[in-house]
Amino acid sequence: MAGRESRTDIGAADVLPEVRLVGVTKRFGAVLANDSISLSIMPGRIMALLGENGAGKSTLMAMLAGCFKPDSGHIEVEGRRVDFASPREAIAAGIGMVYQHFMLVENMTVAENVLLGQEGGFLLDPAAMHAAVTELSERFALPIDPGARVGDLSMGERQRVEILKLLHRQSRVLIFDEPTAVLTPVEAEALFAALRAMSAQGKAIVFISHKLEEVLALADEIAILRRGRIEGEFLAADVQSPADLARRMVGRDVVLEIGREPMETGEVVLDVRHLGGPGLDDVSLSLRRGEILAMVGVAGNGQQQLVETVCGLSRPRTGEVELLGRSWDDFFHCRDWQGALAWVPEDRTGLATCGSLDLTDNLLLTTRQGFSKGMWLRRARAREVAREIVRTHNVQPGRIDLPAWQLSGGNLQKFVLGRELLRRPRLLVAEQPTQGLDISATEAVWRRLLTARADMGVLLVTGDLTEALQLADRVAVMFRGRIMGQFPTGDAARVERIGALMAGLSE
Amino acid sequence: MSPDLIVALLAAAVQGAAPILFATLGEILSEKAGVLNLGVEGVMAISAFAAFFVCLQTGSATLGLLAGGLAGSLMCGLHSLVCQVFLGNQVVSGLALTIFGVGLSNYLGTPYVGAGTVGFRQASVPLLAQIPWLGPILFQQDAMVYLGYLAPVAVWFLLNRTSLGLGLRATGEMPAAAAAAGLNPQRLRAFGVMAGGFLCGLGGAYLSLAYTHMWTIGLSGGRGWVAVALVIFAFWRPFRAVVGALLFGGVMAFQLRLQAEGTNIPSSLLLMLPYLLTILALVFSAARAHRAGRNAAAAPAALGVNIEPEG
Amino acid sequence: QKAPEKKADDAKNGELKVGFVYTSPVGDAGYSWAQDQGRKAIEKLPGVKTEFVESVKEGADAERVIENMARSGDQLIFATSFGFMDPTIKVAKDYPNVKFMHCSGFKSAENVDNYFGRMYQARYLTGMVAGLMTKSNIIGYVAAFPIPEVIRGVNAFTLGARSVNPKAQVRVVWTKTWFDPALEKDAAISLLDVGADVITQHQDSAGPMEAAAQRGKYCIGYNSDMSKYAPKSHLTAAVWNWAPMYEAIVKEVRAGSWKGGRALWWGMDKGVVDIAPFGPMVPKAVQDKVNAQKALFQKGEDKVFVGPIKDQAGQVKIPDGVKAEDKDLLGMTWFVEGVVGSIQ
Amino acid sequence: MIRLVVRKRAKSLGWGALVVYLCALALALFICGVLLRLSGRPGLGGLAILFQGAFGQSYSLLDDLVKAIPIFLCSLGVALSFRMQIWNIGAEGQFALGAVGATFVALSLPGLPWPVLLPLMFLAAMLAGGLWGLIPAALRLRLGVNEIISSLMLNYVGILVLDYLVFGVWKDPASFGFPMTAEFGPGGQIARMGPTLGLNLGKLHWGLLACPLAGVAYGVFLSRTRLGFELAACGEGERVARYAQLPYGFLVLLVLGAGGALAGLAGSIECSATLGRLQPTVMVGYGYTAIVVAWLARLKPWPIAFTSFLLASLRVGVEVLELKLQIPAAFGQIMEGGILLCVIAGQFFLDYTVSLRRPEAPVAPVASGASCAPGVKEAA
Ligand SMILES: Nc1ncnc2c1ncn2[C@@H]1O[C@H](COP(=O)(O)OP(=O)(O)OP(=O)(O)O)[C@@H](O)[C@H]1O
Ligand SMILES: Nc1ncnc2c1ncn2[C@@H]1O[C@H](COP(=O)(O)OP(=O)(O)OP(=O)(O)O)[C@@H](O)[C@H]1O
Ligand SMILES: [Mg+2]
Ligand SMILES: [Mg+2]
Repeated sequence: MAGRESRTDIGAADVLPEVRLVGVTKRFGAVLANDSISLSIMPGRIMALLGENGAGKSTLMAMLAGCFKPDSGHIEVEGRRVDFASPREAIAAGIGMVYQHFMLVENMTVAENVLLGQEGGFLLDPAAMHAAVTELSERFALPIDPGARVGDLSMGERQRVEILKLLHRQSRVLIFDEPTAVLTPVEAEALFAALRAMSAQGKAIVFISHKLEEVLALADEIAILRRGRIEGEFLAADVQSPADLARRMVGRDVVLEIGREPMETGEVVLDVRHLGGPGLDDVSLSLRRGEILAMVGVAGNGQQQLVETVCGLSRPRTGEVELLGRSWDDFFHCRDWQGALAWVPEDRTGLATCGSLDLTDNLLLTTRQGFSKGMWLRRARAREVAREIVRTHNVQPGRIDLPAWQLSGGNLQKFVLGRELLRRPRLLVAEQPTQGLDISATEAVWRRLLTARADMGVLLVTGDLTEALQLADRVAVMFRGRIMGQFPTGDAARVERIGALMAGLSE
Repeated sequence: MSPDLIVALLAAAVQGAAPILFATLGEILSEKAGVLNLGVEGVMAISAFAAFFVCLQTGSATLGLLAGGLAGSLMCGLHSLVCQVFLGNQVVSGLALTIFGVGLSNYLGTPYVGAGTVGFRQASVPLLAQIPWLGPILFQQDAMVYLGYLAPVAVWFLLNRTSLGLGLRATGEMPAAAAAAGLNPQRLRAFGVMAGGFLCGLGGAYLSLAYTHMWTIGLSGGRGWVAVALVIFAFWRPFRAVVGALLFGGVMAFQLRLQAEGTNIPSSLLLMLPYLLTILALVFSAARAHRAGRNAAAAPAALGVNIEPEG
Repeated sequence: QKAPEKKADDAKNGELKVGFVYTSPVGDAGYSWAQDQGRKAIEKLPGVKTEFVESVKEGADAERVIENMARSGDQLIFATSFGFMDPTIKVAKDYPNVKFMHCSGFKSAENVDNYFGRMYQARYLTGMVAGLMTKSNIIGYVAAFPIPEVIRGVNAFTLGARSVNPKAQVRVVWTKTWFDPALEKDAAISLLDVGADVITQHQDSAGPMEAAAQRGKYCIGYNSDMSKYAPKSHLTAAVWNWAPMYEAIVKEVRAGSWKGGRALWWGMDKGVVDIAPFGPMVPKAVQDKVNAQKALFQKGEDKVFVGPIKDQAGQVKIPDGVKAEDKDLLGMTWFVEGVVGSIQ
Repeated sequence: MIRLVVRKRAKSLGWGALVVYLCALALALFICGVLLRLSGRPGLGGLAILFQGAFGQSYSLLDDLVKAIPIFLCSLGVALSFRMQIWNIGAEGQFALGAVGATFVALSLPGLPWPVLLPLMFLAAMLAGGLWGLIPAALRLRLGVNEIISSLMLNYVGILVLDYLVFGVWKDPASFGFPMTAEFGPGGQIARMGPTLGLNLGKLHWGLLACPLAGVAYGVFLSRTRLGFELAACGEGERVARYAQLPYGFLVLLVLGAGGALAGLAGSIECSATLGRLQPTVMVGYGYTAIVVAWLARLKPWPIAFTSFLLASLRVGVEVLELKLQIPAAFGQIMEGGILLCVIAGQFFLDYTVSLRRPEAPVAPVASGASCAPGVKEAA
């Protein structure tokens, strides 16, 4: 196991840490989320916090932001001990956080969101609010329309709003929880530039991510959490490679490259020809059994509409869609629940599963046809199968009578994948299948998808280029509802240009 | 109908609209903060009694009005307690509040049934009352109706031009975001519910202080429910609430005048009109909402969803 | 099996337990309040104990309440509303030893009398007052439900008004409620808006009185003297006075002369109905005229529904010189000429 | 300072739930006792009279049962739609329409014997109530009209429809103009059980049989059938329904239609068994009580049966209380509302645990903070 350098040899000794966590411990019932953690956060530096899912990163940062209180231990800001009773006090102390799920009110304007809780007076002056936000966005080069409704913005723009919130509050410590999970490479690059700029102005930045490359590209120093403990703290410069970092994090060697064997392709399972409609513009693609086609692009460029059309939620307006050799109308008119189409949606907790139902019922959610006889439901049989999925896919904690909300994201995703594959689909649509998952969970999901493609064609919609290149046989880049380019992942020259294509620069 | 009768009809519509308007505005405040309060009917009943009782004891209509508002706030505080602290289902808690409020007001009020009180009497506004047409319709009313002219403006101002209103709206849309911004969503909700309760209370007080000048059992007569319906019709906007309340008051006044004029339509059918109109108004507003785009007319995103504890 | 668990000593003491069932709260100054005055009158009699249940829903609940009274040893039970008719008859069958009095219905039995008062006589008198006092010749009538009792009242009132003022017209607004002060007030205002200058009512709240007072127009109350709600407008009121009847019935029961199967319909001659004292604005001449007619009623001369009487369409319903039978009055479902409004 | 920590229960409380309910009930009764004391009547004694009146005699138990029948049926109906988060407040109107439907058949075919006429009446009632329930369903599906309000407004309309018929075309010529239809023929009236199986069942009527039938059907449908499962899953929202291809629209129609049919059935039974004719007085608010019952019972069939009985006996007991202590009728409403509020609040303890945190380890208060935890589900 590498790296247990002491903190003192990083940075100049005379610089006071902006924030210090001293022996902070936090329990959730039986779970020890943070186990006497001590950490110093320095001004003008970017610290990356790494760790597997459930390692305790978010919990630790939430305590900094005043959401939770430590069970024991304490927090020091500029050397003074503080005791945050609410986020308001943390904000006042100069600590700001961009949460994993944006804390933005979609139905309000950018200006209202930025100034929420910071209006500085009882009466509001909309014109002055706009002016303040405009000024702020110009000063920090984060262009945004202060009058726009947040719900109409792209994810990248929303993140800009979150950052503006922190800047407006003049936070000196900025915490970002998995900020790139929903961003495209282009947006992520813009974010990194902004982070570097802010760090240059002396702000302390903490940055949580599962993407090792970006950690190495951005961070000055890295702290690793495992099961609630600090397992390592070192300079980014000391890390040799992503593989090295992954080993330090997981505690074993991790295969970052998944061997993707080329596979015989079979019959065409999805054929989209000149598909048009709201958000879509002349989309054509085809997918065969045995291959994975990755749709990459900035979120909101028509992927949603494409998926909804392919999955039968909206009828194609113009053009044709053929599934398994049948026309769209024909296919969805009397749709086979198995041996046909399966869909792993992006929203794991709200759409793919029902939080209050147990795993058996969640299994039944999309496969109830397989467990019914006439009008009757065969729950006993479903229970057996659910148990089977839990075992074969290693879904923790391995019980089927738990409501889904008690499962972690990664385990839930493994369960969903198991459920959908149970239906032996010949076409699988997977949206952001590893978003928010840690490396080992990601690895498991990737392996499942790769083996599954033997029997099916997989349409992989992802914002994660690494994932696309690791898994897909072909990549299609979407921009404003159009496919900007489509090519095999082996075509190194064109793969180089994916970033440009995503930004709308044609080949 | 003669012009005089039309003026009389509109004047009656304005008066009939006033209690509903207060209640609708109150419910808007509550719902903007994310709390669905189906107990308006019970709240109005209690406040009608409280207002009447205080007015009877003190002889002051203004004190009665205040008492009505406060009683409304207290009742809604109960709803707050059940939903925010005990995380009870808002729909059911509201229904319980209606049963409880109507029952309690009837119980406490039984000895006072039929007693009269001073309350608010018609008080024409000098000069304005002389304007032809408009004068008799708008300015030959009682003081509470004039208060009713101000209320929508005040609610609109509170929601859109104050930081409190901004926080309130944020809480109704996404309490987590409000919390992350350093606000206290629970407190904001409680404020929204109880301030809304105050307005509903004014609506109740109107019934006993200005409408009938007495308290009796069943005084709210379904107006609370109509108010809840009008919130949806109004797209949660104070000024549209005025339109809704006037429409409802107008239809009620219209059907009675149709009878007084001597129609042969059975009264059962005429009495259906207001309820059918409410449904129609909802259909109409649903169509409008469809045209205006979802966001313009959508309910606050976190409406009816309790803030779960964590940690 | 269902003999009342009457305590033997009750009967020995000669104590008479009497139960009253009301549809609405007794505090409402309306119909049940008037009934309750009757109860209070007999409670003052030596050896009489009374109890009551108010706000009883007229249906299955009524049957249970009445039966509970019979079970708990009430020997005489007054069911004071029309809707209690079937439940009373049903319970009476199971409790042959208990005496039942049902008000305003049309069924009786071995141990059930039905009873009512000739309120239409008082209505006729108040109609005369209205007819003499109106200037616009439009009189507003706020009415609850289109049932014979109410229709009869409207008709008698109209006949009274037109007997002194043939141009008078009575406009009816139905509220479909006995008791909703706000709605009743609204209804009265709508009548004032169409030109009525006298308002009367067959409702239990004083809402219509309020409306008239507010507009400075006249009003005529019902059930009890409502002058306190509108001192400057209240001309008079058609009022109930159940005490004489209830006292007489208690006396009958005591004496053992009570019989079932009767229809007791008492009028002004026996004092069950009356009109309230005139307001100061009623001229002496009007008072005299009305009092003269009242004296006739008190003598037992009842000529309210004596032909020729035409209906709204102008067809003769009661031929010249014929006096309508009680049966016809009990089932009256048409308006007399001079009433403007729907019969439903 | 000691703080309370609230967490969601991972495991259901099981029999502990009973304790929670009993405590909530006791609290509500305690408050009522205090109210009685305040109005100068014996508090504890009053509660004893209440209890005695509700359960003290065999006939009071039978009265409770009779009154519980319509409440139970209406309650099953609304529970069905609450299961999928459709807020059907319209049982009252559906009840009215059911009574109308049954009356239509009873008046049109007066001579038929009961084995033919009664089933026809029930069928018509369920059809009428069901169709009335379908109106808010259709409005919601087609036009997005909120079903809480539309079903509520239809209550008023439904009752006025009943009024219109009874005051108008269906008025019995022999009723002297009073608002009531002619009495149904003997074939149209559900008989009382009277002495049955060696027991004197008095006023209890055979309409009771509908309850176990409907209850079992409800339970089996929800727990054993595919459609029942789909219904529960639809309760998670329209989006999930679309993803899982649940027949959402069909189920909305089904629950409102079936709920209306059950309420309609209750209306016809009430009409036929206790009145023997249609009268406006058939409407006494069972449709609203049903909502209360459904929620108290958490939409489960056995608890619904139990709660219907309890609420019915509360009403029966309160009547006796009124008679004995001469308290105003509104007291019953206060008790009902109070019990409901206490139980709703008490149900909190079924889903959450509360524990004390030692002073040195304070945690975010129940009220705030918590919701800004990362990964919190968006409140929607
Ligand atoms: N609100 C909550 N209340 C109680 N326990 C919770 C709550 N949220 C999460 N947990 C517990 O936290 C665990 C992990 O949840 P979380 O969503 O943080 O997963 P994760 O750490 O992201 O892991 P994964 O890699 O699987 O996504 C779950 O097993 C769950 O039991
Ligand atoms: N609200 C909660 N209630 C109960 N347990 C929780 C809660 N939040 C987190 N936990 C537990 O604390 C542990 C740490 O969770 P945390 O969310 O901090 O992990 P993380 O490192 O941020 O994971 P991820 O990488 O998935 O975001 C989890 O394993 C979970 O069991
Ligand atoms: Mg996290
Ligand atoms: Mg996670």
